[in-house]
Amino acid sequence: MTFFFEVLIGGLLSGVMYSLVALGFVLIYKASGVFNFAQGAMVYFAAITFVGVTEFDISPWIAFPISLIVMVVLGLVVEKVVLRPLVNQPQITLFMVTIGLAFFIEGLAQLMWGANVRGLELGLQDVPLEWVSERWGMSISKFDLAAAGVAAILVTSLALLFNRTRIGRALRAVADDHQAALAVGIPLQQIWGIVWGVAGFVALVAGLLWGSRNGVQFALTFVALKALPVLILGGFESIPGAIVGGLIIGATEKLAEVYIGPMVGGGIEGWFPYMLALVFLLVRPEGLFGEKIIRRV
Amino acid sequence: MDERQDTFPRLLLQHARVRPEHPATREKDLGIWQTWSWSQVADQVRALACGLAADGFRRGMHLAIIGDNRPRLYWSMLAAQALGGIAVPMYQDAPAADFVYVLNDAEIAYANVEDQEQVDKMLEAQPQVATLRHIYFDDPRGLRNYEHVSSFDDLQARGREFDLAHPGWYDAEIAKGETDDVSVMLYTSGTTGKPKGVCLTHGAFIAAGRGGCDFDRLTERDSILSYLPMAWVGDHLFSFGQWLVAGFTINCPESGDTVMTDLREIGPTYYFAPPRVFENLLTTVMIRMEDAGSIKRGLFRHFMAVARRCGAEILAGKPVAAGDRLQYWLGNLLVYGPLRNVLGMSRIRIAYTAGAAIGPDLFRFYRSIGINLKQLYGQTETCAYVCLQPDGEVKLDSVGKPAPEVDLKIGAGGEVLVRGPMLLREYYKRPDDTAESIDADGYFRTGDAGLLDDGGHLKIIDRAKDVGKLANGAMFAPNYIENKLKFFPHIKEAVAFGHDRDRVCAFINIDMGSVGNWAERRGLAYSGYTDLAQKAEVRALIRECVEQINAELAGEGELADSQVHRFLILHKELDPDDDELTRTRKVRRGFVAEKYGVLIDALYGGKQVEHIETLVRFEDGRTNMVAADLVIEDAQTFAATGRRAA
Amino acid sequence: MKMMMKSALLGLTMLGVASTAVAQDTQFIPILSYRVGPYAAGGSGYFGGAIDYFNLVNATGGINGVKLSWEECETEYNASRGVECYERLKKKHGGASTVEPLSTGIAYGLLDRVAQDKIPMTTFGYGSANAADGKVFKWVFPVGTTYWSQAAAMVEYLGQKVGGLDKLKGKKIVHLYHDSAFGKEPIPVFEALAAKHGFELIKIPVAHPGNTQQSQWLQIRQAQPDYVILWGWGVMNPTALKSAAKVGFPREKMLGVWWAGSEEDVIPAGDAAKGYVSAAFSAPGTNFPVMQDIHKKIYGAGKGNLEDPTRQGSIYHTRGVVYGMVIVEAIRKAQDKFGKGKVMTPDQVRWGLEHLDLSEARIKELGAAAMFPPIKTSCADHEGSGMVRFQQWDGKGFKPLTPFMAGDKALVRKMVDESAAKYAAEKKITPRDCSKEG
Amino acid sequence: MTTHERRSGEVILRLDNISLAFGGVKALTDISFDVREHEIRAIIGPNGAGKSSMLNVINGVYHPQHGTIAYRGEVRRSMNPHAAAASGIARTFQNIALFRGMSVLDNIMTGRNLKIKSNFVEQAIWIGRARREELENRRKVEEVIDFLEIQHIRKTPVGRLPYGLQKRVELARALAAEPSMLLLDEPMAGMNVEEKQDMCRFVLDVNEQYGTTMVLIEHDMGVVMDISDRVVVLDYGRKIGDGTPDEVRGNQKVIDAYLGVAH
Amino acid sequence: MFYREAGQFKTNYIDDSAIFPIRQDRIGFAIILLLAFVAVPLFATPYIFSAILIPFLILALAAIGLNILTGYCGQLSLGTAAFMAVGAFASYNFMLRVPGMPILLAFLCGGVMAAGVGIVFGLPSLRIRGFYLAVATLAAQFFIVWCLAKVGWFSNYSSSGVITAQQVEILGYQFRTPASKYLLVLGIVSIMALGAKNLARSNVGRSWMAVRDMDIAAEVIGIRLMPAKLLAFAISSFYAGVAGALYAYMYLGTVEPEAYNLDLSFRILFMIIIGGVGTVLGSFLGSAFIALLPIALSLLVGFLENSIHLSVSKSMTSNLELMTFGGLIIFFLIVEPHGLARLWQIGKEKLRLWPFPH
Repeated sequence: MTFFFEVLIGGLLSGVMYSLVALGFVLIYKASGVFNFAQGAMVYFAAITFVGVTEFDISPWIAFPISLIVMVVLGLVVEKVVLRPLVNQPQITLFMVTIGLAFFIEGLAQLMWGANVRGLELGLQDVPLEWVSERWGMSISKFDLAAAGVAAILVTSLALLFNRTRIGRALRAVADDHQAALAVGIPLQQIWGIVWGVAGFVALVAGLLWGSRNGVQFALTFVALKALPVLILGGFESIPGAIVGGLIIGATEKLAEVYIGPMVGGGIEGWFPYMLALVFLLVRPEGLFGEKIIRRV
Repeated sequence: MDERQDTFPRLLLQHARVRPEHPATREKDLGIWQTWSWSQVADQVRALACGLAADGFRRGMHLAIIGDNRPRLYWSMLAAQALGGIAVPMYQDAPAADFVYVLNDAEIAYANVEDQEQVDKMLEAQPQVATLRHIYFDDPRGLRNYEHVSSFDDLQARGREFDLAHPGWYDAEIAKGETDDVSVMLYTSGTTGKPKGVCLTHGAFIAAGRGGCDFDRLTERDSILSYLPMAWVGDHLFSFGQWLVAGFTINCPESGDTVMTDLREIGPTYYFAPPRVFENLLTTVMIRMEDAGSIKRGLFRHFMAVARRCGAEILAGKPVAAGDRLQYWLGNLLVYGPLRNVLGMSRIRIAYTAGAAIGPDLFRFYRSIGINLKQLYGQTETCAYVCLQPDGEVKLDSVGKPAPEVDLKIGAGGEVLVRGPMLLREYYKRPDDTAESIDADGYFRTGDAGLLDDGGHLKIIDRAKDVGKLANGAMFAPNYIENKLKFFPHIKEAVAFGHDRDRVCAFINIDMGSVGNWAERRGLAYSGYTDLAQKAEVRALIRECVEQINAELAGEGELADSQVHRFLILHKELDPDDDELTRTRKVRRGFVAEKYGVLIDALYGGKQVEHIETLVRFEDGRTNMVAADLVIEDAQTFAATGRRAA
Repeated sequence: MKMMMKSALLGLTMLGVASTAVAQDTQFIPILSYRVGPYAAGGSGYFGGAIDYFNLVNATGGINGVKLSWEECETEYNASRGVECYERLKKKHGGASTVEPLSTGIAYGLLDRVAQDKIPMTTFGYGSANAADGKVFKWVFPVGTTYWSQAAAMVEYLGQKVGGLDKLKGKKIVHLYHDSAFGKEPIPVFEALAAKHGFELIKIPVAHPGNTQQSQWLQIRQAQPDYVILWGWGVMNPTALKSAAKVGFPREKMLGVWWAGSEEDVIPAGDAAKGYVSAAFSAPGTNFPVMQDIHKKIYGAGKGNLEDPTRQGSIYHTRGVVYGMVIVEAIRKAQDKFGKGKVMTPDQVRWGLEHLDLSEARIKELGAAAMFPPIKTSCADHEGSGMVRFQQWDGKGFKPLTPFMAGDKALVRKMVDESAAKYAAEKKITPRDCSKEG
Repeated sequence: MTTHERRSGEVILRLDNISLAFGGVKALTDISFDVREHEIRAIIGPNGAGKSSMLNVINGVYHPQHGTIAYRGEVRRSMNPHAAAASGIARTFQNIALFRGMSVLDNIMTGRNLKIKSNFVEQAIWIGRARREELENRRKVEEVIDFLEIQHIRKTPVGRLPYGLQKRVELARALAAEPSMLLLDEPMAGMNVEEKQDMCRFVLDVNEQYGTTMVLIEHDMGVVMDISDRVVVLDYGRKIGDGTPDEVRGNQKVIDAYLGVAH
Repeated sequence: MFYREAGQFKTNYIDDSAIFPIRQDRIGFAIILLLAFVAVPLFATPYIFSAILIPFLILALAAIGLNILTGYCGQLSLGTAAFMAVGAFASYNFMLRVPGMPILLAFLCGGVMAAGVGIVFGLPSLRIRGFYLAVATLAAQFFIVWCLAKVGWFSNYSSSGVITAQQVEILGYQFRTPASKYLLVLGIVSIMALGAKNLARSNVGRSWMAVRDMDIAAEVIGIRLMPAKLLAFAISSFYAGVAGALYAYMYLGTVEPEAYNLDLSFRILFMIIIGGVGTVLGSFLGSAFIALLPIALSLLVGFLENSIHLSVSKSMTSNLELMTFGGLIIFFLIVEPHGLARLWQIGKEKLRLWPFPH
């Protein structure tokens, strides 16, 4: 039983990491209807920029704001140069353009900082919490806990941003109905700019956490793939969905790998979350937090 | 088998024998070009004729044909003729009231009409037409619950039964036909008075058709789009007479809206249109080119200039400098060819225009882009067959040489007189008129004033009776002036006055499409025709045109005095519905002069502005009052230059 | 749009024009490299090393006067693009002498093609192990070591660690592998050896790309194995090390395949990698005379291929240099037979690869003593060595633990022959009779 | 029009006590009415009265919670769209529901999908039965095109057409199915006078020519009173009137709820 | 400009609904076919065959498959490569296990197997739509590739899960040379493209488009959504399956399941987006674009290096290539979001109306 909980808790904690990435997707999708496949590339770009900056013997405390500025600028440029000309195009076109964008950002990242694999130490050891191991014989990673904390802070602040500020209200209005938002005078493009900036920030946070965990390397772009089932489960437009979806995916995929994996030869983590999300959708097509859709004629 | 080919039914049988599988008639229907071969047409006509016979149609009777160009309406004419009857096609857009006179005049008992619209008109006219008993329709749509009318399908079904029951009857009826029998009666709209039925024989139309076919070497491989009113002599000559003589294919468009598309699809080799169609086409070309990119426009302008320089000459086979020839070849590749293609004219071998004078620029335009456009001259009374322009001898200001078998001379007062096999037999039930129009030598008085030039080409100046004299005795040919004005794309109609007056004044109708477009490009807002017509800018635009023809007239000898001194732009478009124009869109000069007398007085009285109110009748019979204050413009005139004719 | 079409057209017309300044009398070697994408770090190091060595050979007079030439083509580690690169380069500059795709997927795509085109392909330390059977795979050379030899050597090493192979009995060994052809390749050997020596083999796959291994490591912790063999690739390796640290599994008891044994694999794991052991078919370092030469003559002249010169002597770089040396030696060998100072045909190069005899002495002459094991290939044996050495990461660099050593070669050879025979049967290939080969 | 006699026949559709709700929102409450063969039956009522929902119930897009639908004697709890189409019910929509990526012709051809028997393999090979069917159906469709006078736009993508023509194309698509009952949801909404006249003519022509039963929602009272045989009046999801145009016109409830307010 | 359509009229519905109703198009297409079947085999080099034309054609076929599903039926899929893998592995096993199996039949069976799998993974489309469905198809992508790698039977228990395509032989003729392989692929692709075009212009295709454009309206006129969508999944997967088999047999030879990875799925999706969604032509144009662009770019870079002796590092040029590729895709989608086929169509319209602008 201890083992079960250990797997469960470990899964939940790694689920938080998925949620972090999913959050970037949700923000952009909510505000502009773009399914931003380049989010993974942005995560990589953010992390490698941070590491690249620190390589000039710059303290991480300065490197962070520098990277943040870079990411926000990147987000703004993307919004202005790539997405603005494509307003009102079908979603699939916007989706494709972000794949192109992903290639571009990946190339740019490697061009700027080289393809070398780097380590990233945030001063957090990814080792078990001793008192937990001693008391319950479970290994709960300090790092994962810290990451969960960061994610919690991030989500809370985003929630505050969305619910308490003028910008946030505008954001929500835009998410609900672009045309109506435009009609009441909300500067749509400004909002989109802000959202892309915020998405850049989220990408940086995710990049730092994932980077310090697996090293800063190209494979960071793959974390996007981990976020997709979270998105289906939680819904493309729901921030709580991203969080809860991440937790569910994280926990179930670990449990599945541990308990089902050995029966079928293992390695099922690659597809299990997708299958789970798929099955879930079949039962509830509107997603976790979506409202039941009545299709009007 | 009867080997004589001197009546239309016999010609039909001949084609069915000689080229049974060759397409005779096509109609765009249900999205595709339904095709009937000559043998099928013969079969259809046989069924129609027998059906009519079964219903009591007999030799000498008149069969009314009313509707758009539909294969079965053309076949109906043949069916009537096969029985020794006479086809009487009528203008399909006339209101029921207009039909009453003609139906009564021709003692119509049988009418073959197109659709519900025409059936309704017949039924409306029926109470006033005692003779009218049988109405047949082609398109059954909406006629399901009508009583006492019958569909073509039923008619043909009855015909087939009748044919079975009376074997040999049909062939015998055809055999009874004589070439001097009247085959068709076409009503001339008549610029004055009530329409007259022109009785034309098989022989006349066959002669006219054969003459034209030989002249232009038309064969069964040619094809033509039949889209002009069937009641018009031109359509009857081209889509019926020549069709049966040469055995080529006639193509009926899907509907009035799709004529241009259908023209493009069929790509006829032989084409006929009155000048206004060519004019509209050119206007559309120019308007559409306005929207093209600058490169394309530049290209177009350049090559059109090349074409103007040498296109007509190349078409006429005259020597042209090698550089121009090369440029023209390039232009043909890049502009003329594609242009002919989009107009649906790439396959045209011969195109004719007639019915009114055509502007030299317009005429030259088509010839210069490689379309062999020619003029012909003729009247309803002459089967539209008097003069033709031979290939290679096309002069812009003449209507060509007398056609084969036509004997032409200029009579008193410059009137053109003609004699030949194509002449009418008589005006139906109007011996006086007949006697008046054919002189003792058998010459028909065309009523046109014209002159023959050195090459034997006929040049038409005006209607003979319209040619008047100014107060100073100088010749006044209003049509001539009006046509000059109408050659400007901005001017749609013009009416010139001057007989027995000291100077010439005119009414003008602007062309809504052309001037409207012109106004839009200048950001000129307007609410409708009346408003647009009275804009100062528009008046200035028209004044320029008027002054331009004044300059031209100044160089034309005797006509120099006919320069237009004053004009006004009418507040409404002249309209056949208001009786201001004939159905063929000729101005009823006297009627207009009377109706707008107040305006004429204003023109000659020196007034600057005149108020006018006019009742306008719409197609559906409603009326409306249009009122406006018309500003009268003075145009600059020029001193006579050029030689003064003797 | 118009511009783009124009440039595309321009590009196409260049197909014909894009000849290079490379002279015809050089030995041409196509380089199917990958310098972008997830494996860019490895690709740039490896091919950088090879090119550095080729430059060194050219700078010191070539192979008996014959200069080497090469042209690079970016494959992005993608099979389809790799095939295109191969097809593009194979006929250039007088024809490719030999090809090395450094990618399992591309190697598979080239398998039939090289046989058809008669161009020898080397697969240094990867690819299908049965290709070591030269009777069936005439044109493929897994020179040095195959995965199977490596697996056998790993078991040998673990046997040594526990104090003899017989002591392996009852031990638990986890095979933590990348869930792909690569990771599954050694399983037959492990299974055979497990049966032979009586240890328990626990196979735990990691789904590509392997950037989360929480569950696998929890399973490992649960199983409490004695050793974990890490058969990973790319991001899977640092993740494994980090996850091991997370569950507290000692890194010293982790034994990595050589593709899990480069700086790129351990640096991202930071401190978590300390103590980790991996296999290697070459030794890293800058102290070898040949590396010194490269440093002086090539980097000194500013012609080094590595963008980051500090990567000289790194694992991938030295592997690339070793690859370069073996190819050059094969060509030299061929020249010995077919004419010194001449450009060798691909078939002659193949002969050279098949008759490699790099003794310790020869290796020393090359300035690479102990950098790689002696290699002696033959018609039947395209591997030629099967020796591996083990090294340990101390946080700064890999320190050698053992000399080059081999595992149960007889067993491996038997399995290679069986597997190759099966392949030959399926493909309807008649194996060569090596007794008749010169 | 000379003869305008309608042949209203037997009751072919009867709706009994239909109630429909979305979540807690009641769209229709206890509605009963019938439709006779060949008649033109209008449903009128202010905005939000539940008119479109009524049509959606008839052809099975919505499933009512209570009540029964009897069509041609068969009594059901609810329809489903396919069964409705298969039994000859066609319809048009309030907001044009054309297939925007297709040409006019293709749109109308989809209306004949139920008549096609060939399978996809035959269609992929495009010979034999598949081609024959395609041509037969094309002919039928051309008749509809001819009937509705849209020959000139046959090959135009529907997205490029003006509103009025799109409505006509939608009617054509419904007619292509040769329906025995046609549900028209505001066929004349947003049209100018001339277009309305045309549409009226088409509706009457269809009714007359093919004897198609029509259930029609329309706002233009003039049109409704002119062309319909019987009228149902809905207000807030309840039926408040039913009868001939004259009867309805005289109904006080109707006048209060609708006529008095709207005009 | 080159169109001379006047006089090309249709007297029956067969001609009117022909694939190429305009004579000039027919001539143009005939020339292209002639070039492809005769001129290219005569003049192309083995490199062009085996590195450019064969993959181009095979991927175009896969793109047609995806276009059927995504372009015509409106169901976005990211799992095309997995269905290709099914086709490849199924064909391999049919060849392996059924004695005397003709290779073409094996391809067909491979396609049919893929169709079956496609139907299974198409089932969710009845409940979910749009991006949700797209991400759901990722489940197919990952699961199928995993399955093929995991279950030894599929690869005949090859130790590494790799299959080696058998020799392709039809009626005793062995397809060994690049030119012969090219011709075989071209033949198969041409026939299947024709089939797709026929489907698209008949009832099945219209039903798909109806479902795509407005599913409720489609249902109301009697189109059953489930069969329509599942048929689209089946046929799409069939095309992908055959393409996958060709990819293994005519292109790579020896493949691991990983060759059919997500990257390939994305590449094929790119093809139809860049080429033009909902057109068969677009599949070819897109395939040409995506397959040739990287090659063209790398040749261009090579040319620049050689001609102006740019001595930039290879990784820099490689990265620039990647960026240019991404950048061009972005640029392209901005300039013409409806793809090359639309561009071609617009151009053609212009030529037909020349000299008029519209």
